[in-house]
Amino acid sequence: MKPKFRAVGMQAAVALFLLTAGSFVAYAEMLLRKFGSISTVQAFKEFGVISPQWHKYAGEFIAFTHKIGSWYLPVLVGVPLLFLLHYLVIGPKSFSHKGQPIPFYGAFTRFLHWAVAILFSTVVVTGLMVLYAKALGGGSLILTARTLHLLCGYGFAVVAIPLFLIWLKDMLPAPYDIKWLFMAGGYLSKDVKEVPAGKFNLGQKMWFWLAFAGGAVMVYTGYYISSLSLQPEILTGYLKIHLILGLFIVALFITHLYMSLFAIKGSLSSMISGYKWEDEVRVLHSRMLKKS
Amino acid sequence: MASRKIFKTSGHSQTDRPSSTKFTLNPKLARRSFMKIAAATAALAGMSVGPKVVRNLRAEERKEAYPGSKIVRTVCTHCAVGCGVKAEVQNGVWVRQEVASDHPISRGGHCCKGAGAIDMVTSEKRLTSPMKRVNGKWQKISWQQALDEVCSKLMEIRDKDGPDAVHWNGSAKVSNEMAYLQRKLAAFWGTNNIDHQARI
Amino acid sequence: MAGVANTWGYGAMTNSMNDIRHSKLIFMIGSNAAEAHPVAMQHILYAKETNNAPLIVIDPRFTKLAAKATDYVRIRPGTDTAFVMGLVNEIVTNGWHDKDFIRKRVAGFPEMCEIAKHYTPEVVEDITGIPASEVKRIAKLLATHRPGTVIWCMGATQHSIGSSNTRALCILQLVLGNMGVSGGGTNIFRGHDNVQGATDMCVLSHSLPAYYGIKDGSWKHWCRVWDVDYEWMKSRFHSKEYMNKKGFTLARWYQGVIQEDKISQYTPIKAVVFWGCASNSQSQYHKLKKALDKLDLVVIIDPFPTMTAAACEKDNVYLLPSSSQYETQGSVTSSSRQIQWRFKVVDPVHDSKDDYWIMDEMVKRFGFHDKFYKNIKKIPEDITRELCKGSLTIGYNGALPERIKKHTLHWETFDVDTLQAKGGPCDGEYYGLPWPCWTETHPGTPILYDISKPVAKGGLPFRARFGTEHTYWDGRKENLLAAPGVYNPGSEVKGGYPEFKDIVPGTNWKTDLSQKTIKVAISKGMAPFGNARARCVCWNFPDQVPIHREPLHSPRPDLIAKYPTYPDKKDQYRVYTKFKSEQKPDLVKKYPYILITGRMVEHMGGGAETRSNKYLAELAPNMYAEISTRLANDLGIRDGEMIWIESPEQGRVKVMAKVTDRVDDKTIFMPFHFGGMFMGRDLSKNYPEGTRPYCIGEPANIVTNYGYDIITQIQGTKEGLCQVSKA
Amino acid sequence: MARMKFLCDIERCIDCKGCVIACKEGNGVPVGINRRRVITINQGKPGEKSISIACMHCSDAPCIAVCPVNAIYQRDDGIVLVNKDVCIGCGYCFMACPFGVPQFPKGDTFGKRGVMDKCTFCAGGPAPNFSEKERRLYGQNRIAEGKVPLCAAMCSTKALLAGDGDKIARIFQERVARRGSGAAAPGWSTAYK
Repeated sequence: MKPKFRAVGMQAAVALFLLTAGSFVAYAEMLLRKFGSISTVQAFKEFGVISPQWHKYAGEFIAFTHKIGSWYLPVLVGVPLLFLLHYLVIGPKSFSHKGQPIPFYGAFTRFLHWAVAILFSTVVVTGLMVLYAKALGGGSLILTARTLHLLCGYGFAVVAIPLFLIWLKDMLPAPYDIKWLFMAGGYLSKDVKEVPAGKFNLGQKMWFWLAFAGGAVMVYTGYYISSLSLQPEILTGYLKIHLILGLFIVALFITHLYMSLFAIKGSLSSMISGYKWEDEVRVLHSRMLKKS
Repeated sequence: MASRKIFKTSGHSQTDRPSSTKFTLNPKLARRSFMKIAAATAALAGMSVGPKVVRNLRAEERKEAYPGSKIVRTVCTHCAVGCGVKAEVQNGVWVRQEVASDHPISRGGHCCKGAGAIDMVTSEKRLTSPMKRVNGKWQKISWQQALDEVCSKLMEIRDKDGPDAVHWNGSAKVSNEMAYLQRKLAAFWGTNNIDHQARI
Repeated sequence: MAGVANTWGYGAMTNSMNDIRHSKLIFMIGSNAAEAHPVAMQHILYAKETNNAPLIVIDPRFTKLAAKATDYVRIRPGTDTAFVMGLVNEIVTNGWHDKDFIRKRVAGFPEMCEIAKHYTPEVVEDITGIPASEVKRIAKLLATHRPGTVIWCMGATQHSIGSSNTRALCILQLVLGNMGVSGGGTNIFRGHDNVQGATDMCVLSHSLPAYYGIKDGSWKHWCRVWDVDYEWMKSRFHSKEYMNKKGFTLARWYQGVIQEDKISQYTPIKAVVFWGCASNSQSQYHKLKKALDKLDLVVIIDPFPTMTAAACEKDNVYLLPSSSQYETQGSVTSSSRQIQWRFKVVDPVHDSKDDYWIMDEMVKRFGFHDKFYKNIKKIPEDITRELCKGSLTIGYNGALPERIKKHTLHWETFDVDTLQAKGGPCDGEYYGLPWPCWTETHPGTPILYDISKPVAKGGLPFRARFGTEHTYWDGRKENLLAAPGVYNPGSEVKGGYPEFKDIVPGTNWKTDLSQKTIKVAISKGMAPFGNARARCVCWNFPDQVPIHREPLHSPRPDLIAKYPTYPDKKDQYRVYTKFKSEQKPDLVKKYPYILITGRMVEHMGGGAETRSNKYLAELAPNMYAEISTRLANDLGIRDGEMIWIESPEQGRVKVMAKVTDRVDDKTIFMPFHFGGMFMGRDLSKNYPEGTRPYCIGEPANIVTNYGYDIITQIQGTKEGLCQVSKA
Repeated sequence: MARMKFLCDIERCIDCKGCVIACKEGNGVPVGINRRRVITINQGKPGEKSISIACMHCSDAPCIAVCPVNAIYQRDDGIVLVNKDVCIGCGYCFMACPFGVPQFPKGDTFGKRGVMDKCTFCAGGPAPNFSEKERRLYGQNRIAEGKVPLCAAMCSTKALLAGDGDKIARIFQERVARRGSGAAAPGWSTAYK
């Protein structure tokens, strides 16, 4: 029965992959079909009024803005569904929380984590609001959301730096991460089996790097998108990066929410109290205790 | 031309986003305004290439932007070309600068200075009252006081040092009448020490 | 204008802006109409397009106007006379001159040719830097495209030989026979909105209104107009000598305070009144500032605190807020001699008062209110009537306030090509009654010296102003009246005739207040001022025929010996003015770059008005100096960096470098509209609270050099030297 | 039906910026926002040319295509307008516009942008004609008054033409014919079809 479920999980993962990444190819093909024959724009070129590349990026950009909303939909709907499936079929991991409580997160770290969490969540939610502004009617509601998006984005950029430094050492890739990847972190089975991971497992590391390094990219591109202080062709590029990277971040953001709130019982309380219990650590962060 | 194809998709999407929902003007009303603009364009054409085409506009058609306003014809105060300015005045306030497109010299044209003529009146940098400098600080005074002090000081200098101890700098920016009075004042004051910007 | 007036009678633009539409060639020298008179460009470009007219631009700087030119010629500042006389010589040598016109209507032509002969294309090339081939080409263009118009502005006049420049240009038009015809003429674009009117009203230290020179006869004439006793008027003056002595000029009045140059007046100047005049338009501003700080009293009457208010740092200054011109009314005369009525738009804002009110209150306190306002009850119309009554020389007498208002109120009835009304209440009249408008029914004179029309319909011959006969230095005697056969249609005399006088005994057409003389002349189909020849030789000028003289501060020491300037003038407008003693050949070693100034389209004059307009200030917020790419690289200056510019008079300004190829490698250009800084010092705090203009900058005139015109004493701001260094 | 267009004759434009100020004064545009600009190439060299640019009111406007909230719309006479009540200030239109037309007033916090502002062809906006709100948000509505936009009306040399596309094209063609040069009207092939 176990392999069967594993297969289902794999299929779901493949489906998700196809849905998100694979759609690129389809849309790229469509773009080529639609905008392959754009002529050069002669007028105004010599005045520098039109950027010489305008005809190259504009059509693509228009198409992109039309499609990006629909690219997010599979993620916003598909990923939670996938996890619902996981929850129902495999169920959450729970531990009896025996043995020593192991200090896991210091007070400052926890404070930073929650600060980042609040800012980050606001950024994600307001970002999605801006993306689906049409459905929400636009106007002052979205303008407020945009302001919050900017404020929290810059706030995140500030608060994230110490947290990044604190966690950086434990987030560096390790050889056993590959093994973790092959067993999918043990999440696709109901067995409680030791998984190879240090203080943070590969999943957490992925999230860390996407949220922080990706976040940096988001802040950087976001700054220019908000200030419009670059050439339009660069700005459209930045906007694409911003939105596509955002897609992945949203996907992993949902994953993170699921893992911490539902998939691993007690995960939430550990970030509140700062302690994890020995039995949990032995399973999920086996290498951590071995090292020390 | 191939450039016709640029926005095929967007063109398509445009029909997706009906401009006829909540923002489009009443098509009937809008059409009427086109007719007006068409006529106005003809007037523009007239002033640039050929004889003037007079725009006929039925009185009941006009809906006024500034009800009850009147147009005052005046002349730009910047350079000597003498461009016409039409000032629209409502209740004693200069509300906007209209276009003097029937002026024989400028045909409505203005450079950036003339296009901002209204700012001469509305500028926030205008002096608001007479002032004198006391201990290095500007002090507001009344007109009465200002004129009394200035004139008595001038008279004092005239009595002590003679009329030629005062130099008058008149202006090329005032009206002929005022320029004439300035010259007359110097004569009555008793000096030829008067001059203005046009020293040629 | 003195040069022009001394050539053919009146010192004003001869044709009109709209008349340029008929030109077959447009020759613009020392004018940047695209920035200074943008709306005039409407007509210039129309002629360029419709008549396929060459637009020739002669300027040291590749201006925005040059961008629209068909032929652009870069000239060394201060050498206009050499270039223009070179053109005249080339035209005469090739026989392209209008022989018939010269024979009938021009005087002193052979004598002028004698002097012009010196300016061969090669000599011109040496002086001006314009290749000889270009001189020949431009001369050919001028000869093959007639009628052509000649346009100039301050670029031609603000030189120590400014009067010679203007006369040379007049001679060019005479030689080409382009005078008195539609599409020809000398069109001098004037600066401020009413500079023509204010000049006509002679807010000048050497004239009474309408160019009556300050002589006994003129005083008596105006005393009669004003209805005051001549003896009383005389008693107002220090003495009769000072009544008839030219006063200080705007360019040099401050010498009456600081007395660096010796003054010839019994007292130094103790007080100055600036009535609508910004001080930062005067050269050597740092010296003027010294004077401001030395004066007992400075009165500034202006809608905005000008640079003067900030530059006065003593407790001697009063600011009286006059209203803007839109808050008062009166007539204004445009460059084309057209008079329009500037109607009042709104009442004076804030606590400002219109100029008439201020004048009234001041005159009351001076104690001659009853005499001053004797004929003036209704303001301003009665003033217009009074000035019309007296201004007979230039024919303002027909431009009564009702007529001016009628024209302005019916401006739509005037044709854009001819400026003549077709139908309507002003039928047949020319827009704005361009002066001379001889009678109450005269239509105005759209083109001066046009003998194709009757005088009563706006025609005129050249003015007989300089006698009827003259003997030249070569012994030749010439009758100065026009040749037989030259007359306006309907003239009783079919040839030249002198001015009208003694119709009313003891008066002439200029002093006959009953205007009978003028009316008689018009009824005979003749011009009141006679019918004479235009002069190529002007015997009352130091240079009878314009010749080149090097600028006082010349970048070509080798040419100073060959073309020296005038000897010093001891009493020029009450002050010793240096010429010869100021011309030092070695100055160029220390100050190697030529300094010129000019206008920007965004600002006007001293800039008090335009820099207080937030939109204009946004468009042109910074004072700058244009410097060529090569010079900037040689000096290690980059675009946008601050540089110091220093004048031989120790004036220095710190401005932003604008690296551009508009100027050549030896020339620095600065716009003169800025104020509010002084030699690197910010004067912002000297402005009354809340009135500091949106943008401030160094006045360019701190570094403009010594140098004044020999006749008019206009400042020579377009031919100085300077030194540039990185700040 | 009349189709409103702008045309700038670069042989006539002298960079006097009359159009810029006419627009700003007439419509009360805040400092920092330029609905119309004048651009010069080859400054100070032979071949110096200037052109006045504002929204071209394109036939098939890219800004309308990218606007995520349908705030931008086109009237039947071709005038492209923005509804400031709906606009969210996202800046997509700026990125899509070939002429760099959309302008965003600076807000006060962290460089936050306000809603988009651009040339209205002096046709006001979606607010009721001549209402206080229209004047405040969009400026004058001269089209409803039957008047030419301010910039073109006040152009000092009549370089800038505005109005029915066919008519101004004819004026321009007449000029070109007189000049004998075949210069094309800049921007037209991009903006109009």
